[in-house]
Amino acid sequence: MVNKRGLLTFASNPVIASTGVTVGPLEMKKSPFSKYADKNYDDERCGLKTNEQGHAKMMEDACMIALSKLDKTPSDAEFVLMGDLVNEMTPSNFAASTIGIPYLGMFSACATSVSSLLMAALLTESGMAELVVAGSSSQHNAIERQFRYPVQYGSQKGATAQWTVSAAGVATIIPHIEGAPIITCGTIGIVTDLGLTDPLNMGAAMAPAAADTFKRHLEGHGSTVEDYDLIMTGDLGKIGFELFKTLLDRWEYDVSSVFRDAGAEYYGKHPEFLAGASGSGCSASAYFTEVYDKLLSGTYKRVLLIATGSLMSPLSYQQGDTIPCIAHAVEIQMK
Amino acid sequence: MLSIFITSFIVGGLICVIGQLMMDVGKLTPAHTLCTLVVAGSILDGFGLYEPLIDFAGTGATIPITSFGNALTHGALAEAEKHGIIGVLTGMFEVTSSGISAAIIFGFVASLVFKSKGTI
Amino acid sequence: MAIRKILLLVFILVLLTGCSTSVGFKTVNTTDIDEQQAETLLKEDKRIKNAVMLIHDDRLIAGLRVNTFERFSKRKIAKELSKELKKMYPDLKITVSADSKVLLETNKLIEQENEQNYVKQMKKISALVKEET
Amino acid sequence: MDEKKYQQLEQQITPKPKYLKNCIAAFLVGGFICFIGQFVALFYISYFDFTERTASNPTVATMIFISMLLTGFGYYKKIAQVGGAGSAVPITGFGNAMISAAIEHRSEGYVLGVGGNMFKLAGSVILYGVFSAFVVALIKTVLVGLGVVSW
Repeated sequence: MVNKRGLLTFASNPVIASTGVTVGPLEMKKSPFSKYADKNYDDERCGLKTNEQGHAKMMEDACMIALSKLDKTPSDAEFVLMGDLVNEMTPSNFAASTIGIPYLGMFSACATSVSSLLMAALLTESGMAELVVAGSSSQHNAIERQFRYPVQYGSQKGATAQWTVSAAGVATIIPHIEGAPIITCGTIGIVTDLGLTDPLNMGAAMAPAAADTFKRHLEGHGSTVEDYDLIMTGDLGKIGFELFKTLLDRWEYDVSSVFRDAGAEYYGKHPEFLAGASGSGCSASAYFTEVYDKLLSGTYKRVLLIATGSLMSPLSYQQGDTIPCIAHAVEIQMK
Repeated sequence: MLSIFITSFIVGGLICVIGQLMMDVGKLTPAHTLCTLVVAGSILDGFGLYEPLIDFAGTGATIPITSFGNALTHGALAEAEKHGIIGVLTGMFEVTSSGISAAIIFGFVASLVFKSKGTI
Repeated sequence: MAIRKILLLVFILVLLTGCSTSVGFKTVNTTDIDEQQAETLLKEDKRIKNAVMLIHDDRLIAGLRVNTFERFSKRKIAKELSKELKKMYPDLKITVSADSKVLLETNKLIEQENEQNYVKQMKKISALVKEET
Repeated sequence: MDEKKYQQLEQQITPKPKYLKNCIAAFLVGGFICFIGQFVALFYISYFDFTERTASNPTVATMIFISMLLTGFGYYKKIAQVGGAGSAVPITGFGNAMISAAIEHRSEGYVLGVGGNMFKLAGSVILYGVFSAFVVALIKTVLVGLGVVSW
């Protein structure tokens, strides 16, 4: 018997009606995903005083853009589900306070993009909601300063280090309509901790979580790798993605070119960014730009998105704890 | 006059290589590396070995952080020589204050003038 | 990129070699004390590359530059020579230092050839040497 | 998959640091910083009343000033990515640690932000410097008192 724990199936076929993505100046210049973005800023702080205020502003703008594409205002939306990585998710809280939609903070670290999407689909499925806004964001300076060092501090980063992106990605989820990508099913991840402790090598810590969720999703929903046009992980980065593929290879999955990683590709594999990108804005802004557009245009028919997150804090790793990681998967189809 | 430039370059560079090895091979964080080097500098001065190095290498020995430990110990020892055991406490910052005070002052000035930027 | 940096470095080093002046051994004596003894002492010490000595009034200042690898013990060398000079000239106030500042200042003083200045400047140099210990 | 096996796999796939390249870069960058420092020291020796020894104080202060400019304009980070310990070990790296923390935490105000966080990274260096100096000086003083060694 197949283990059904953590599996979600949406019979009512909720759809992603629109997306809104905002990116910072560096991403605009260097990221191949930014050409699909709706808005970019010349200033990392969006012209505001602090990084965190800029962070909230990015989030808020992304929500407004996603809603305006449906000709809706915030007062039409029933729920907003979003999160970020700053302490107590203050940027999301402030953004929610500005837009004034009933708000549930979501935290799965960098996997928030998928976890909020799944929760939004559930709300829609239950019939409690006609319009839910879901998304996540991150801002380089704010995250860097919280998890690592001051932005201007000179420390040599190894090949495993990842660059937190400044971006916000938001989607609106509504009950089924024709011509929009459908959220068919999903898998909630199990926290996986294989005892890695290096906070500058998070891709390696997250890879087993992604592999585990991937395996459970395929077994639970009875699909195979060939069913998908794209299987995209969130922010494993180059090294984590290698490990992920190696793990799948050992489990005898066919690791083909349908596998991609948003983090490794985020900055066009530029060597200056070392292992690639990370942050909760990374997967969100990649999924809701290129992947969503290609679903709409019909290039992709069925995709599996696995966002990964490392659930640590500066406190936990300084106290010598290991890095627990999670990965959530969502399957999106275009019919 | 010329050879001091060469010795400065080489000695300063070698101290940095030691630091790099501690970071790469020993897997220490930069903060741990710096602390270890400071302690090493102060122990070397305890044996009276750091001063000759400064004479030999000039800034090659005074600019690396090891000199910070050396200067603290040197100040403490100089005072201890004059006033006995109490001097260990009182003499500590006699010599070194310039590095710390400069860092404090310029740090404050910088916080007034600059804003942090996340460009690569 | 790295090659360019190294080239620049080599260039600077070559420039420096060109600029570095060696003063050799120089002695100026405005008194009628015999300076020969001191001069030979400095000249025969193989550890010393350059030396500038100024004897004026009741003071003797010697600025030394020692060989590169003797620099480790340059303080000791200066102390040793200072002791020996003291033995030779018990009446003079003697300052010997291997610090390049002393050499530079003494040399400057000699080149200015202004004898009224000597006493004041020599006091200053002695004070500088004392300050550093 | 158990922990040990995965950690072995991780070790295999994660690229090792390029030891030789990093060391050469650290040597060149660190050496160059000291080299610049020697120019500054020479300047102070030639034009002010500093001896080789006393010149190290103003030299250090000047190097930290240079470090402030490089940090503020965002260049120190780039130097550090290439130089590694070559930029962290010289006193300029100490300055960078304090200055970057001060710049970063200005948003929390001048007292709690700048004042409270300036020593966040550099504080440990000061602590261990002072404490080790205390211990070393104490031991030496006691040994001299016992007549084992001399000053």
